[in-house]
Amino acid sequence: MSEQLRARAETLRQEVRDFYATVMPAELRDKAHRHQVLSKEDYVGWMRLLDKQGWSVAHWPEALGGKGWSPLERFAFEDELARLGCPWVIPFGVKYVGPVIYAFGTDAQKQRFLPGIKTTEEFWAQGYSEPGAGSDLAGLRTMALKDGDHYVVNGQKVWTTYAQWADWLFCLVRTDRDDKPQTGISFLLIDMKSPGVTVKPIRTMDGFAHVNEVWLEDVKVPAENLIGEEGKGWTYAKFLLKNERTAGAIVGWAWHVLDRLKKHARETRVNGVALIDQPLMRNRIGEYELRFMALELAAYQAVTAMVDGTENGSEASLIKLRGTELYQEVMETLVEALGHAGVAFDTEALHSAGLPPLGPDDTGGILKDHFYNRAATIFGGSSEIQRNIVAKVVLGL
Amino acid sequence: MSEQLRARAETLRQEVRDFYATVMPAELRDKAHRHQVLSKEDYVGWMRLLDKQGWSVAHWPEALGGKGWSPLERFAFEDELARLGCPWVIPFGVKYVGPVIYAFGTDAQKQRFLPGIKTTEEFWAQGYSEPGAGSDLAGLRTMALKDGDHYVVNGQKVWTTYAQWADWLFCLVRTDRDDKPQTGISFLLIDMKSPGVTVKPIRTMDGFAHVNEVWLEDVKVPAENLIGEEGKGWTYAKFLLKNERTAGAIVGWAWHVLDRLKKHARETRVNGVALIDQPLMRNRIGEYELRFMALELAAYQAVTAMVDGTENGSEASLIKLRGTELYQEVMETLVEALGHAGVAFDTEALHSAGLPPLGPDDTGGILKDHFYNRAATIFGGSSEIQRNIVAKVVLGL
Amino acid sequence: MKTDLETIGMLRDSAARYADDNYSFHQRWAVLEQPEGYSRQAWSDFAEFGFLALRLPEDDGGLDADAVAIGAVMEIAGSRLLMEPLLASAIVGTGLLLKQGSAAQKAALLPALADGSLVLVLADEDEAGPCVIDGNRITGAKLGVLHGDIAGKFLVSAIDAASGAAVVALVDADAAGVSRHNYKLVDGRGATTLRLDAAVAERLQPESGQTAAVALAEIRDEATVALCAETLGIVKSLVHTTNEYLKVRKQFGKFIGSNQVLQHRMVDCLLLQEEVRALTAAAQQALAGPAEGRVRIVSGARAYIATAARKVANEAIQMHGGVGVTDEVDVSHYFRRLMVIAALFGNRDAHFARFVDASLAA
Amino acid sequence: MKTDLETIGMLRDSAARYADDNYSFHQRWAVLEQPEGYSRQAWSDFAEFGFLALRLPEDDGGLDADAVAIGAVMEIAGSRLLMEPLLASAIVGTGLLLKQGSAAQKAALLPALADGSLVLVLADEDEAGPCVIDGNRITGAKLGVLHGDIAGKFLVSAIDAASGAAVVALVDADAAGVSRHNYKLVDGRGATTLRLDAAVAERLQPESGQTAAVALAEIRDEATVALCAETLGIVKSLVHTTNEYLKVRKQFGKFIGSNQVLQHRMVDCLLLQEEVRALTAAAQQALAGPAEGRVRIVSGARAYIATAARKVANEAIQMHGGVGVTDEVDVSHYFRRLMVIAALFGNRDAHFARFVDASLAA
Repeated sequence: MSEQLRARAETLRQEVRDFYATVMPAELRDKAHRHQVLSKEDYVGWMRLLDKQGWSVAHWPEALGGKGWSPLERFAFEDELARLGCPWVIPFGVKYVGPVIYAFGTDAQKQRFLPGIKTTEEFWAQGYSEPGAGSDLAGLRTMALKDGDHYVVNGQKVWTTYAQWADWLFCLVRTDRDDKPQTGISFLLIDMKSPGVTVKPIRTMDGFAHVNEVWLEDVKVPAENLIGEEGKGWTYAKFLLKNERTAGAIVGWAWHVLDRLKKHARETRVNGVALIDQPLMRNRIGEYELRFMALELAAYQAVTAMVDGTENGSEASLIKLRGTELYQEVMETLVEALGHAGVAFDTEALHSAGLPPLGPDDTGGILKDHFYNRAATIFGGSSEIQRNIVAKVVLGL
Repeated sequence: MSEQLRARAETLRQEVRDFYATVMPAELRDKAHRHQVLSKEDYVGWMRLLDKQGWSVAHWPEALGGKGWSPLERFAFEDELARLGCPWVIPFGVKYVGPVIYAFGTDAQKQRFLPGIKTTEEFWAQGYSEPGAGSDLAGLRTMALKDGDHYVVNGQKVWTTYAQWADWLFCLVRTDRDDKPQTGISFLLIDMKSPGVTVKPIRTMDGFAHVNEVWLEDVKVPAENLIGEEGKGWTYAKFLLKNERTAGAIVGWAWHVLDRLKKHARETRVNGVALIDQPLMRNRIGEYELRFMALELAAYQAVTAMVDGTENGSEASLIKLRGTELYQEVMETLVEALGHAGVAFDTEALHSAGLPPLGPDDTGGILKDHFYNRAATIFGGSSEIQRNIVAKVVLGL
Repeated sequence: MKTDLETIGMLRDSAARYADDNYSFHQRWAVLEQPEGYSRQAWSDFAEFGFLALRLPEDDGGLDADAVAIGAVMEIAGSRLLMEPLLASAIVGTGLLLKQGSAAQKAALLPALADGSLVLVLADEDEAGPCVIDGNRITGAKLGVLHGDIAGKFLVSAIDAASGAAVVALVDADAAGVSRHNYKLVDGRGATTLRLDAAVAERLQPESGQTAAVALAEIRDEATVALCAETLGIVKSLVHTTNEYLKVRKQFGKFIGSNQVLQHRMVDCLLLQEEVRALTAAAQQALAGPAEGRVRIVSGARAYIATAARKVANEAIQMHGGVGVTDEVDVSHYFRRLMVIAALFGNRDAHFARFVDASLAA
Repeated sequence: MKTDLETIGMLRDSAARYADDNYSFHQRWAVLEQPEGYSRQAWSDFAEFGFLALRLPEDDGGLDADAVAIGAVMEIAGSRLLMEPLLASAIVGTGLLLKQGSAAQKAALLPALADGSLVLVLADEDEAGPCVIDGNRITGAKLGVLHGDIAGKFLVSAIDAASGAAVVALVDADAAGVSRHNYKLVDGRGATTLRLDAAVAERLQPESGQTAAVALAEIRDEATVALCAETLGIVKSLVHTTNEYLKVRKQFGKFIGSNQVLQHRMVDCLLLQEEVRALTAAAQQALAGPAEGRVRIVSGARAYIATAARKVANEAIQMHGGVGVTDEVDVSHYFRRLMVIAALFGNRDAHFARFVDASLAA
C-alpha cells in the first residue's frame, strides 16, 4: 500500500472532522451527540448533506459521479464518521443496490435509478430475510412468477430496515419453482407504492420500530425491474455482500462508545473516587482499550490486504466478530456504570429530543443503542455464520 | 438427605485430617507436600495405609469388606484427601475393576481378585483407550478370539496409566468381528506377565512416563478371565464409568492449588507490595475464590442429588468441567506468580526428593502437575465429550 | 424461624398457579400498559393469597417466612416477571418495619401492609451525602427507589443530626417537604428520586435494642438474597425457553439445536443455572448465620449470579436470532428485568469487592 | 535505519531454509540433549549467515537491522524453537553494547560477537536491591539470566554507589567474585542466577552521551518487541499444525475437524493469530518513535500477545487430545517455550499495567 494512499486517507479524516465541526447543522449534531432517534427527514437531510460534500457515493467509479475511493479511503471515511458519533450512513441505496445496478443493470435502469440513489431522492430498503430464512438465503420462499410483461410477487420479507419510509425495495425472489435452492433466485426492484405491498412494524426491545415485516400479495412488478438475468440473483447478492464489507463503521462505533465510557468514568465519583480509578473498572476499561487497539490494528492490516489484493478471506469476519463483541461489551459496561440512570428509560424523550429521566443527556440514546445493538452479532451474518464461513473458506475445515 | 448423613461426612473429614497429621509417615507427607514424583513402593505403601484405616474399599458393600459409604461420604473422603495434598488414590483396582468384579464376576473371580485389590497385593491398570479410539470406545480394534479354553488377544492400548507397574490389566476387547461397534465388546482380565505383553512408556511434557502404550501380541488369556458374558463389555464399562464419578478429588485439588496460590501470593512481595495486594492479582485470585465457591456448592448440590436419587444427569459433568477448568487456570496463575522459579525445572530433583533449582520447595512438583494436568480436560472423557453428552442426555439436543 | 417444606411447596405452587392463570406473557401486556407499572388486581390477589403477609409473625396472621420461603415466591416473581412491589414492599419494607418498628408502629402499619392497601418501600441510596434527621425533620435525597412512584410511605435510611447514628425514618409520601421525580424503568416498573426538604418523619424505635445500622445491613443482605432467587427464576426460564427454541427453529434445513456450537453453549448455560441454584440456596442458608460468614456468601453469590445471568441472557438473545431483540418474545423482557435487578442493592462490582475483601482478609 | 524489504525477505528465507535443513523437530532432539542447551554448530552457522551481526553497523560488516528485520529472524526462532542465544546475545547483548559502549569497547568486543566466539548477555532483573558499582567493583545478584550459563561476559544493570545514577557494567564470567547458579528452563534452554561479590567490572562509556537509564529502557522495549515476533512465529506454527491435525485425525468415524465446536474455536485461534501479527508490526514501528507512544504500544502488544499465545497453546493441546501433552509432538514444546517467554522482560500483568497507565493518563 502506497504512502500516497495513506496520506490521502489521513487528509480525508481531517476533512470529515472539519465537516462535523463547521458544516453539519448544530441541531443534527446535537441529536447525533444524544444518540437521538432520527426521523426520515433527519436521515434524508443527512444523506443529502453527504452528497453535497461529494461523499455519498465517493466509492462509486468517477464516471458515475463517484471518486473511485479505495477500500482504505472508504474505511477511513466510515471510521471517522462513526468516531464522531455521526448518524448512520444508510447503506441500502448508496452501498448496496447502487453498485448492483451499475454493475449488472441495463442502461435504462442506470439512468432511472442511480441519480435518485446518489441524492437520496428515492429511499431504498432491502428485502432479503424471510421468516424461515434469516442468515439462510437458500431457504427463500417469496415467489415472482412471470405473467406477460410483469412478475406477480407473493411472499413475506422480515427485518426490513426502514421499510416504512422506503420508495423502493430491492428484493431477492424465487422465479423458478423447480430449481435448486440457490439457482432459482432473482434480483427484483419493487415499487413500495404498488398495490399489495403491506408494511408491518416490528417493535424491538428499545421500544421503536426500525425494522418491519413486508407482505407482498399479488404485487405486479414490471419485467424491466429485473436486474440482470433470471436465476442469477445469488451472484448479485454475493457481489453486494462484498461491497457491504468495509467495516469501518464498526471500528468507529467501538471507539465512540469506549470514549463515552472513559468520559463518564472520569466524571463519575463513587465514594469520592472517580470510577476510572477504581481498580475493577480501571482494569476493565484498560482491557477494552487493549482490545480496541488490537481491533484497530487488525482492521488496518485487513484493509491493507484488501488494497494490496492479498486477502485470505477472514478479514471482514475478523473485524465484524471482534468489533461487534467489543462494542456490545463496552456498551454493557457503560450502561452499568450509569447506575440508576442506566435503567431509567423514556422513549418519548428520545422522540422529541427531550432529556432522559436521569443521567447525562445522552443516556436515553445510549440505552436505545444498547438494546438495539444486541442484534449487531445477529444481523448481517450472525457471529455463528461468520465463524462457519471462515472455518470452511479459510481453514478448509 | 438426612442430617445424620451430613454429620457422618463431617466426622469423616475430621478423621482424614487427623490421619494426615498423626498416622501418615512424615516422609510420605513431605513428598506429598512437594508434589514429588512417587515410586511404585510409595504408592503401594500409601494404598495399604488407606486399607489399614478401612478406607481403601469403604465404598464397597460391607459383606465384601467395605463400609457401604454413600456418595456423600465418598465425596467428603476424596475431597478432604485432595485438599490436604495427599497422594492420588489410584482407582484402577479399588474404584474401577473391583466393583465390576463384585457386580458381574463369578464367585471364583471374586475370591481370586477382590482380596488382592483391597490390599493392593496386586496392582491394576486399565486398558480402554486405543490409538484410533480415545474417548471413542466404539472404535476399539483389539481382538480377543476364542481358541478352546483361551482367548488369543492382539491389539494395542494407549494412555495406560502405570502399566509399567501393573500385575493385571482389565481390558475392553472385541470378541466378535462381525458385530456392531458397541455390541461385540467384552471385558477381559489380562495377566501382565503373559508372554506377548509389551509395555512402552510415553514421555509426557513433564519429563516422566506416567502413561504407556501396551502392545498385545498373541497373548493367551484363560477363558475364565472373562467377566460376565461375551459382548456385554459395554454395559460393564458404563457401570464402571458411573462408579468413577464421585468427583470429590477434583474439587479438593482445585482447593489445594488455590490455597497454594494464596499462600504464595501472600509471601511474595513485588516492589514492596505483597502479590495478593496488587490489584490485578487480587481480582484474579478473588475470581478464582468465587468460582471455587460456586464449584463447591454446585458439587455439594450434585452429591445431594445422587444421595436422594434426583440426578438430572449433568451433575458429574458439571463438576468435571468446572473443576478441571478452574484447576488448570489456577495452576497457570500459580506458575506465573512463581516468576523465574516457575520456569526453572529439574526432573532429577523430583525423582530424588531434592530441591528445585529455584523457588519454594514445592515448585518442581507444581510444575510437574501443571504440565501433566493439561490432560485433566482430556483424559477420562474430554470436556468436549462431556458437553456432547449433557447436550444429548439432559438437554435433548 | 425455619419455614417447613410443606409450606414452601404450597407457596411455590400457589404462586405458580396464579401466574399460569392470570399472568401469562400475553396477559402481562395489559400490566405493562398500566401507567403505574403494576396490576392493582394482582396486588390485591397477592394479599388474598397471603403473599403480602409472608414475613409477618404467625400471631399477626403471617407465615414468619424464612429466606427459602421468600425465595420460592421470588423465583416465581422472576420467572413470570411479576410487576408488583413484592420485593420492595412485602419483603424489604415490611421486613425492616418488623425489625425496627415499635409495637405501636407495627400495629399501625402491618394490617395495611398485609391487605395491600399500603405500599411501604425503603429509600436507601443517597444521592450525594446521607439524609439527615434533626428532631422529626428529615432532609436529603434518595436515588433509584423501586416502586417509589406508587408508595404510600417510605422508610428512609438517615443519620441523626446530633449523634451521627444511623436511623430509620418513616415518611409519608404526601407530607410537606416530600417531592418525587417519578420515572419508568427499562423493565416497565416505576421508580422515583425522592427529595426530602425538612419533611416530617417518624423514627422507627425498636424495642429489641437492635441498632438501625445492624438492621439496615441485615435487610440489604436479605434483599440481595431475594434478588438471587428472582434471578434464579429468570435464568431457569431463559434456559428452558431457549432450549425449547433450539428444538423447533429450523435453519438451513435442520433444527438449529443440531449445531454443536449451540449445544455446547447451551450446556454452559445449564451449568450456570445449576450454579445459580446452588449459590442461591447457600446464600439463603447464610442469612441465618453470623454477619461475617454471611457477607462473604451473600455478596459472592450475588456477584456470581449477576454475571451468570447476564451471560445466559446474552446467549438466549443470540440463540433466538433476530426475534430475540424484539419486544414480542419473553427473552428480551428477561434481559431488561435483569438490567434493573443489576442496579438494585449494590452492583456486581460492589458485591464482588465485598466478597474479595471478606475472602482474602488475612 | 529502516532495513529494506529485500534484505528482510532474504533474512527470513535463509533462516527458514537453514531450519528446514538442520533444525527439524527431530533434528532438534539432539540439541535438547546437549548439556549446554543449545547447538554450537548452529551457533557458528548463524555467525556465517550473518545473523549474529544483524545489529552491527554496515561499516563493521553488519546489517544495521531494524526491528522488522530482527523480527523476521525472531519469528523463525519461535516457529522452529531455535535454542541458541540469538535474542540474549546477538540482539540484546550486542544491541546494548552498541548503544552504550565506547569506540574502544565496541572495537574490542564486536568482532567476537559477530563470529560467535563471545556470548554476551544482559543481566537485568534484581534479586533484592539493585546491583551497586563502586569504582570498578560491582556487588549484587541478578535473576533469571537467559543463557547466563554459557555467557562469556555479562552486561549488568547497576547503580553508581556515589551518584545513584544508572550504569551498565561489563563483567567477565570468569572474574573473581562472580558466581553462577546454573539451571535448565522448562523449554530446555539454560539460565543462571548471577551473584557478584565485589567483582571487577568495566563501565560502558558511550560517546553519544545517552544515559544508561535511557539505553536500558530502550533495550528492554526492543527485547519485548523481539519476543512479540518470536511469539508470532509460535502462534502461526500452532495454528497451522493444529488445523492440519484436525484434518487428518479421525474419531467416531469422522475427521475431528468436522466438529463445529472445534471449527469455531479454530477460527478464534486464527483471529488471535491475525491480531498478534498486526500488534507485532505496530510494536516494531513504535520502536522508531518517541518514548511516550512507544511504551503504550509495546507493552500493550506484549500483554495482548502473551494472553493470545497462551490461549492458542492451550487450545492446541486440547484439540490434539492426549498426544498434545506428550513430549513427542511439537505443541507441547511450543507450550513450554511460551512459558519461558512469559517470564522474560516483564510478565503479562506488568506490561498490562504499564499499558493501562499510559492509556488512561488524563
